Parts: sequence; structure tokens; C-alpha cells
Amino acid sequence: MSAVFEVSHLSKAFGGLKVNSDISLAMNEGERLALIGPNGAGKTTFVNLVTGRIPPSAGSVHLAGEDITSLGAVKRVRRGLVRTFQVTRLFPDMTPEEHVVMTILQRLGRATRILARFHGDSAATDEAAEILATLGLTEVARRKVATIAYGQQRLLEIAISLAQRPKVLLLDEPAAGVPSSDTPRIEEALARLPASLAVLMIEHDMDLVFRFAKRVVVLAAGEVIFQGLPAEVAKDPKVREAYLGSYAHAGG
Amino acid sequence: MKHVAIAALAAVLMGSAAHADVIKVGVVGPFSGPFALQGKNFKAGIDAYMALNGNTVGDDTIEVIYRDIPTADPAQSKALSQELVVKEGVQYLAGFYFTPDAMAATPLLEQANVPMVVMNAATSAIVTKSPYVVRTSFTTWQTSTPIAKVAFDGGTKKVISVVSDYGPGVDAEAAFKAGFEAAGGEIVEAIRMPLQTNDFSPIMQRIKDSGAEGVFAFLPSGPTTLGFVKAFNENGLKAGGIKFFAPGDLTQESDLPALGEAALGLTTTFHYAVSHDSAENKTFVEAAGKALGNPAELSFPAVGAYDGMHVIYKMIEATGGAQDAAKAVEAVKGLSWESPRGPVSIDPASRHITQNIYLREVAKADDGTYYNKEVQTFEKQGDPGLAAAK
Amino acid sequence: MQTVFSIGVDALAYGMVLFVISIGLSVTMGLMRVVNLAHGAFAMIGGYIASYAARDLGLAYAVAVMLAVFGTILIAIPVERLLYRRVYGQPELTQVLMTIGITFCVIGIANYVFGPTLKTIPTPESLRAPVSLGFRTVSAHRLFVIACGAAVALGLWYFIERTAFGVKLRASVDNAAMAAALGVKTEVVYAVSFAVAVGLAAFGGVVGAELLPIEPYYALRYMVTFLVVVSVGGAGSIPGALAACLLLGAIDVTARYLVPDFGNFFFYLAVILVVCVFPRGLMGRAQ
Amino acid sequence: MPMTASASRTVGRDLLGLALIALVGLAGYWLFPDNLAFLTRVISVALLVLSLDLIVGYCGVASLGQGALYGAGAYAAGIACVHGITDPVLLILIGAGAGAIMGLLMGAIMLRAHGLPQLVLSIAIVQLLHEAANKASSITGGSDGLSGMSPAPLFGVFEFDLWGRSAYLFGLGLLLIVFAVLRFVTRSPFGMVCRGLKEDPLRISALGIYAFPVLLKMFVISGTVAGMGGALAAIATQVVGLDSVSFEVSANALVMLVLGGIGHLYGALIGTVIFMALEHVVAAINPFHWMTLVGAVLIAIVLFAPRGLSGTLDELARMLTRDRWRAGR
Repeated sequence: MSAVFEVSHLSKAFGGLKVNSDISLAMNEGERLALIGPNGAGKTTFVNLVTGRIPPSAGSVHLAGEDITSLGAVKRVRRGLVRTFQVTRLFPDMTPEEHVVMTILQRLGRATRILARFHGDSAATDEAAEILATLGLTEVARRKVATIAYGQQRLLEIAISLAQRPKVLLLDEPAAGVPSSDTPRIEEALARLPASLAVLMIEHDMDLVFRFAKRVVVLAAGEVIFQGLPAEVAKDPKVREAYLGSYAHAGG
Repeated sequence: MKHVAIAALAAVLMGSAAHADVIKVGVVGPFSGPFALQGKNFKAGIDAYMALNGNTVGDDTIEVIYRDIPTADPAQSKALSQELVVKEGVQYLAGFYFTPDAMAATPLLEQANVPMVVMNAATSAIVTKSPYVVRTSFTTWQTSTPIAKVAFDGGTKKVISVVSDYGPGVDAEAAFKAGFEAAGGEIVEAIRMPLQTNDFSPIMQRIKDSGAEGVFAFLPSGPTTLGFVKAFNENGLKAGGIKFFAPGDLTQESDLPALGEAALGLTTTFHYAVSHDSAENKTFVEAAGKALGNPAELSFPAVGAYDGMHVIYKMIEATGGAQDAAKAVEAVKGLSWESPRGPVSIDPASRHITQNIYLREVAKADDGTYYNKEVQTFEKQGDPGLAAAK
Repeated sequence: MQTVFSIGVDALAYGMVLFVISIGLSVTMGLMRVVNLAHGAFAMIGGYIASYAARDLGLAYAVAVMLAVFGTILIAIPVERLLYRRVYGQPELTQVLMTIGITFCVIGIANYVFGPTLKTIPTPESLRAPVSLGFRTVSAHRLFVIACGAAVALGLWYFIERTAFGVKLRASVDNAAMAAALGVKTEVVYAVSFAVAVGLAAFGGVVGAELLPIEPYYALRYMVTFLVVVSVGGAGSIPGALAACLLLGAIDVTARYLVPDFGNFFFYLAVILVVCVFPRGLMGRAQ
Repeated sequence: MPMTASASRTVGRDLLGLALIALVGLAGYWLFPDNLAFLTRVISVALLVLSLDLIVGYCGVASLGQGALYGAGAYAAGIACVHGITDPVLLILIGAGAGAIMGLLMGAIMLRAHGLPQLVLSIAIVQLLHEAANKASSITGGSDGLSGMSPAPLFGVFEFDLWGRSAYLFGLGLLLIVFAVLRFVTRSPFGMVCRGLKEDPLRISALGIYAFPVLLKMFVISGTVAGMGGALAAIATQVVGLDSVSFEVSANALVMLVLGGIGHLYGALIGTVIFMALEHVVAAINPFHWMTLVGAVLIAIVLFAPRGLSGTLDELARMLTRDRWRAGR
């Protein structure tokens, strides 16, 4: 199986400051990968690079075998590279149902039609109802997003990415800012992501990472210092030093 | 076509009903904003006439209704004139300081069966817009043509024309060009400035570079003229011996205090000067001065309004108070009388006023105030503009 | 060549008047992030005070200018405290509406108090005498305006870049919360910089009265010009504002010389071209 | 497509809304027979404010240059009428077309920038058009205004006479049609994407939707509506002045929109009617007191009712229904 998502030698420097240097990683269909690293390791820059928000200094990105390095952000989304946001980016004055229906209409190429009724598109409305149900958002489906709980907003972001039926999904700290009482519902939703979907999760919550990811990539100071199984991460000396700094040896 | 019938019936009905009581005259003009002073002169001229001749004609009392347009705004002028006719039921429309405002209201006259007496707007074409227009002020052609001859006879061979880019400005340029070239002179350049220009030094530089011996200028009176004449001095053109020719709008008495020294010696041709020496003018200046409150603010729009009311009174006499625009206009064709400005008459063909045009020079009176001293008279001038337009 | 030079003097004078008045707006918009369309109204208030002081009270020109600057600041302080403080940080549309509202009120009151006619500011004899620059004579007033522009540019640059207050001002604009955390009394900084901006506007209003005559509609008539000049220069950047004023001033004056009947056509065409090529202004701070 | 319960309720509410507008319009016709010329002007300005709401209220793009679209429609209709095309319906379409083209041009330029520079572009465009109209005085009549228009009777029967009866009813019909169409457009997928762009452009691009073509399309629709407003004014007053393409008319439209409440088509209508009724009364007394009043009203809106009249009405309505709903449970 060829890699559905491949990043090779990706680097980014702002002037002299090297923020991402020579990052390479690949993901196959249905794989669950986690990208972790201390604050300032360059995780967010990495997401912005692969989603086309900022141009790379060097390296390339391939999606399902196609070189998308020069494509714009919108084209990459259309090719199936979808992301959620660390801080939710939603329409406060609209309802969850409207968010998901708009996503589905875009997928079906009917998002900007003028001679049609948005609420009248029953195919999109039915599919949206299904997705919202699987994520337990049915009873807030018709309330303005500004009035629903933050945890539910995070779930809505996941619902939207599901509705986009992507090839690759980048989860940017899905549990960030969510009260611990709601985290289980987020985990449930992540568990129910389609098996064929390649998911790259960027996260700090180690429990969530270890329960979710089959493989872990550790980023420190812009470089990949570890790629491998979750169980071995904690033992690896370079990872310990990156995380615990000088204390790492003291404990040893 | 039942709609037309109803409209005509309503008009006649309204006309006869108003026979014996109040006849309303609608006056549209700038009573606020930058040109408020000119509007004030309209009111003074009307008040002066009614003070001297009473506010009744036969057994009808005259009531004047004012509507304000701060600047030239054709759409608003049409709306206000329509409101005056439809809502207030005026039988006569008068005033109109700016040409665009008069032009916009002319289509109403025939349908409304209302004559219009233009008390200032000076573009020749206005009278051609409707048979019910009568003008008692002047046209730019009428006042600009004589200055062209005066300029040439005075030895100036090359003149540059600088006018504001609107109806009267374009007319003034054409009038001066026709008169000056007929006399044998040459117009080196013709420049048109936008109405809102306030910094004139680039234009002054353009005048210097054109190599002209004299400049013919036309701008709306008030702030714009003030800026132009001041710039003419400050940039050393007056000191450089460049002569200044213009119709009287630019040295109207209400601007002279502000112009002061800068205006001394400027020669202009105009139909009226507050200092005109005649018995009628003395009584007029005295009555209008009282109506204005400050005699120094008296200027030519007041005499246009004064004579306008005279024509309206004559129209009401002729129609016995009935609303019949055609009969009213017919009655005043050829009417002649002694106006404060001098002998005048309404030309039957163009319904425009025939009058003397005076050459005047800005002089300083003993009490230190400035006035337009009349030097030479051009008798019975019609409107050359109409001949050129045909 | 002689014409080019003389247009140059006019362009420089007009550009400097625009700069002196609009630099205050650049401070409010760039450093304080407030779209203040009422900036022209403060310039007008300054003009009216100076005209009243010099013409009706017969005071000397310099005194009239001082009175105008401090009088306008005095008027502006309650306005800043009551109205502007409520729109700091609000979206642009809200600020635009608030400041248009203030402009309309100032116009209405100015007309009620001073009447509709033009108010001239009598300048001293020394400023009125024509000065010959060899290739042309120009009124001393124009040179005075150019000198004022240069002085304001230097003074403001020094005040913002080199003084302690300047550091505090720039800090509290970049990150008000952080500046406050470091002990900078941001309320005071905002009030003082607003007063400086308004003072500059009043000063510009008085000095530029020859070119931009004082009448009630002034605040509306030139609101667009000041806004355009500052955004072309890039809000918050003094060199940017200076460059924009001189560039747009030159284009406007040259156009009015070469093709007077086109009026401001080329001025606005230049504005569109510059903003299209530099969406954040010539030297705007990257927002 | 079977109507869901909620969909049929919104369509019902729309019909009720249209009926309300028609009712108010006809009431105006019977109550103020002498002021029909003024009321027709209110309708043409209402179309302008509606067109502005499409851009400001629905796309979140601030504009002080809507006069450019209104004036383009007015001059196109005026010039066509003076050169012989006198059928009023055709003139409205010509106005709409000119507005649409101007909308396309204005959108293409304005959408290159954001925030303040974008606002300045809108001002520069309307001022540029103002100077161009003044310069091309041979065609547009310049500052003298374009006059000498005599539109043919509507459908060959109803004359545009002095009392303005047919002009008013023609305008009212046009307003109803345009309002219904806009109700439909704002509820279409395209309309929802526009609202999305106003609330969070980044999320829209994250959905894979290009913003520029959507906004440009809305500019064209807005231009069409504004152009019709301008054409109606030209036909009704038979004069087109430079004031129709000016900064003042654009700033007034924005004030009316905010007074009524942005983002609500009703808001645009409410704001226009109240603003122009007040202006008609107060400005007649003293134009400068009127400016002070408008200034004070604007400041009050920004401080106390940022969502404008219709916004606060909506909130009021929601509070009432919620209370009833909570009380009922």
C-alpha cells in the first residue's frame, strides 16, 4: 500500500531561525499517528506548512501520491487533506446543522448555488442529521453555536471533518481547552472515525495519545527525534531529555 | 388617456377656487450653507418690493413660500418645486439661484400650469426649456460680451479664459471668446476648473505660463471667487501687470469687504451696481437694506428678486388672479418699466430681460468702503447667448 | 524647468498641509487602532478657535494658534473619555459609525455657533508678503507651512521613537495587556496620545486654513482626503504618512495644473493604484 | 423537495413580511397623496440600502462607496432615456445591468484589500466616478445634471405625471419583487456561505470554498439592486444629478442601514423609512440641526443598540417568545 500522506525533508526558517528542519514522515490508509513534542517544538508550524497556510523553505508534501507542495490551502482541502483547529473556528451565529449541511453541500459541489434553498436540500440535511447523531449533537443541532458548550463545539469540528470525507485528517489538539469531564466523549468520537481514514493527531494529553495512536512521532526544536511505537517513547533517552531537560539524567 | 383629463380638470378647479383669496408664490433658493448670503438677498428683494407695493393685487393677497437648496442640486430642486406645486398649490414658481436647479424644474411648468420667474440663474438655455419661463436677472452672455470689447479697446490682444466648469461658466467662456475674437483679439487658452476647487495657485501658474496679457475669469460668487481673486494677488499676477476681466459676479458688493485691497481697480461689466445713481435705486437700496439688516450685504440677486416680484404682480393683474400660465406670460411680453438698475423690458421673443450693461471699476469711497463705480453704459443689451445657441 | 519648480513648491506646500493635519490621524489609527473619521472635525474646531481669537478678539497669530491647539485638546478630552474609550478594540465598522456621528454633531454645532459663512484667519503681515524664490513669487505663508510640516515630522518622530513615553506608547499599542502588566498605565498613555493627535489636527487646521478654508462642511469635505492619505501611507508610520502626503499632494497639484478640468480624478486614481499594489499602505505596519 | 415543517414556517413568515410591506406601501399611497414624489425617493433609497446590506450585513465587507452602484444605474437609465429608450421597465433593466457591471468592477478592486484600505478603496471609487461624471458633462450633463428625460407611460397606460402616482406604485412593485428575490438569495446555499464569510473566513477556506468568487457574485447582485434603485429615481424625478454618485449618499445609506440593523433585510427598510421621514421633517426646519441629530442618533446606536433597531426588535421578539416558551413549559 503506497503512503496516502508523505512529508519529505520539510523545512521552514524565519530568517535565521530554523523552526522546522528536515521533517520526514509517512502515513498509510487508516493509520493513527500522533505528533507530540514540548511547547515551541514547531508542531503548529508543521500543520500550517502541510495545510498550505505558509510556504515551506524546502521539502515536499504528497497526498495520495500527488505532489501538493505548490497547491494553495483551498485546493489541498478539496484534494482531501482536512484539519480541525486548536481554537475552534466556527460561525457563532449559525447552528451545528447549518455547519454540517454547508460542508456536505461543498463536498457535493452545491455549496454556492443561488437558485436553491439551503434548508431545502433534504439529501444534505439527512446526512447531516446522521453525522450529528453519531456525535451526540442532535439536541443542540438547531441552537446557535455561540450558545453551546465548548466541548460540543470541539465535537462539531470533528463532525465537520467527518462530513468532508477526507483522505487525511489532521487533529490539532482535539482535547485542548475541553473540561476533563467531556474528554471521554471526544475520545468516543475519535474511536468512531472511519477505519480507512489516515489520522495525524497533534496533542499534549499523553493518555489520549497512548490510547489513540498506533505510532508516535516526537518533535523537538523543529527536528524529529523519535518515530516508533507508543510503548517505546517513554524509554527513549532523547525524548526524555527533550521533555524533562536536564532532570532526565538525574532520575536515570 | 383618462389620467390626463383628470389632471387638467383638477388644475382648472384649483385655479377658479383660488380666485378671490390667497395667491401663493413658491421661491426656491440657497437659504443655508455656503451661499446663504445670496438667498438672503432674494428675500430682501422680495420683502422690499412687497413693503413698497403692499402684499395685495386687486382683491387677492400674495403669500410667499420659501424652500431651501444649499447648493446646486437638480434632483432636490425638482422634488421641492413639485412639492410646492402639488402640496402647497403655488400658482407662481420663482427664485432659482443656480442654473441646474432652474433647468430641473422647467418640465413641471406646463403640466402644473405655473409660470416660472427666474431671479438669478444666468445660463441662456433656461428660457428655451419651456414657454412659461420669464427671467428678470441677467445672462452670462449678456454681461460678458461687453467686457470683451472693453478689453480689446484697452489694448489687450492675448487673453486666457479661466472659468468654473458648470453651465454659467461655459456660457461666460463662449460669450467672451465670441466677443473678443470678433473684436480681433486672441484667446490663447481656455481652462475649466471644477466647481469645488479651492487652491488656485496651480491655475495662477498656468496663467503666467500662457503668456497672456489679461485673464478673463468666471466663478460662482462667494467663497470660490474670494479664493481666486486673493490667489491672483498673492501669486504676484496683479503686480506683474496681468489685466483682470470678468463679469460683475466676481466683484459683487457683498464680497468687497472680504476682498478689500485685492479688488481695487478691477474692471467688470454688469447689469447692476448698488451705487447706481437713480431715484428708483435709492428707494430700493433703502428698503432692501432695511430688510437685510446689514446694508453692506446687499448685492445683485436682490434686484433680480425685486424686479421678479414686479413681473409676478403684473401677471396676477393680467389674469385677475386666475391660474393661467399662458395668459400670464403673454401679458408680460414687451412689458417695460424703470427698474432700480435702469430702464428694462421683457423681450417678447426670448422672455428674457433687456437692460443696460455698465462698465464699472472697483473704487474706494471716502469712508474707506469699496464700491463698483459705473464708468460707461452699454444701452439696451439683449441676450447674445440665444442667437449663438440657435 | 521654471514651471516644474513652481509646481513643486505648490505640491510641497499642499503636501505639508495634508501631512500636518493627517499625521495626528495616523497616530490614532496606527498606534491606537482607532479609525477616527472625526479627525477633520478637530482640525476644524482648531480653525474656528483661531479665527475667533485672531479676528474677533484681535489677538496675535501665535497666541491664536496656541489657543486653538490647547482649546481643541480641552474639548477633546471629555469626548475621548466618554465616547472614544467605548470603541477601543471594537470592529472597524463600529468605530467608523461612532466617529461619523461625532463629525456630524461637530458640524451641526459649529454652524449653530459660528454660522454658515467662511471664517478667515488673519495672518500677520510678515506671513502675507510675497517672497520671491527667483523663479517665482510665493506667499510667505506657504514657506511657513512647509517649515511647520518639517518641524512636526521631526518632533513627532523624536517623541515616538526616542522618548520614554514613546516606548510606552508603542508597547501599549502592540500589546495593551502586556504593557499594563509591566506597569504602564495604558489609560493615561491613550489619553495623552489622543491629545497629541488632536493637538496636531488643530495645529494643522489653523496653519492650513489658507489652503483648506474653515467652514462648517470642512469636517465632511476633507474627512475623505485625510483618511485616504493616512491609509495610503500606512497607518501608524510617520515616514509612510509623509511619503503619501507628498506623493498624493504632488499628483493632485500637478493634475490640477495640467488638466484642471479633471479635478480630483487623478488623485483618487492614484489612491486606488497605491492601495491595490500596497494593500497595507506604503509603509504600513504589518497588521 | 418536500417542505420540512420549519421550511414551510419560514416561507409563511416571508409571505407575511411581503404582505406587511405592501400594506405599509399602500397606506402611504392613501395617507400622503401629495408626497408621492418623496415616497418614491424613499423606495429608491431603500433599494440602495438593501443592496448595501447584502455586502455589509451578509458578507461583512464595510463599504462607503455604494453611491457608485446607485449612480451608475441612475446615469445609465437617464442617458438611455434621453437617447430614445423610454420604456420604464427596459430602463430599470438597463439600470440594473449598469449597476451589475459597476458591482463587478468595484468588487474586483475592493476585494484586493481588507479592513481600512478596503474601506478607502470604496470611497476612492465613488469619488472617481463622481469626477468622471462631472468631466463627461457632454453625456452626463455634469454639474448641471442630466435632464430632458420623458419616460413613456408604464405598460403604455400609466403616465409618469406630476402627482407621481404611477411612479410610486411602479416603485412599490419593484421593491416587493426585489425584496422577495433577495429573501430567496439570502436563504440559498450561496447566501449561507456569504454569512459564513462574515463570521469566519478561515473556516470557509477550511471547508474548501474560495471566498473571492462568492464575494464578487454578491457584489454583482448588490450592484444590480442598487442600479435599479438609481434607475427608479431617474425615472421618477426625470433628473440625474452628481449627488446620486457621491460620498454623502453612500455614508447616508450606511447610517440608515445601521439604524435599521445590519444583516436583516427588514432592518434596511426600517432604517430607510425612519431616517428619511425624520430628515424630511427636521431638515426642512434647519439642515444643520438635522446633522447634529443624525450624529447624536449614530452615537446612541453604537453605544446602546449596536444591532440597530431591527436587531433590538429581534432580541425583543426572542425574549418575548423565550419567556412565553419557558413560562409555557
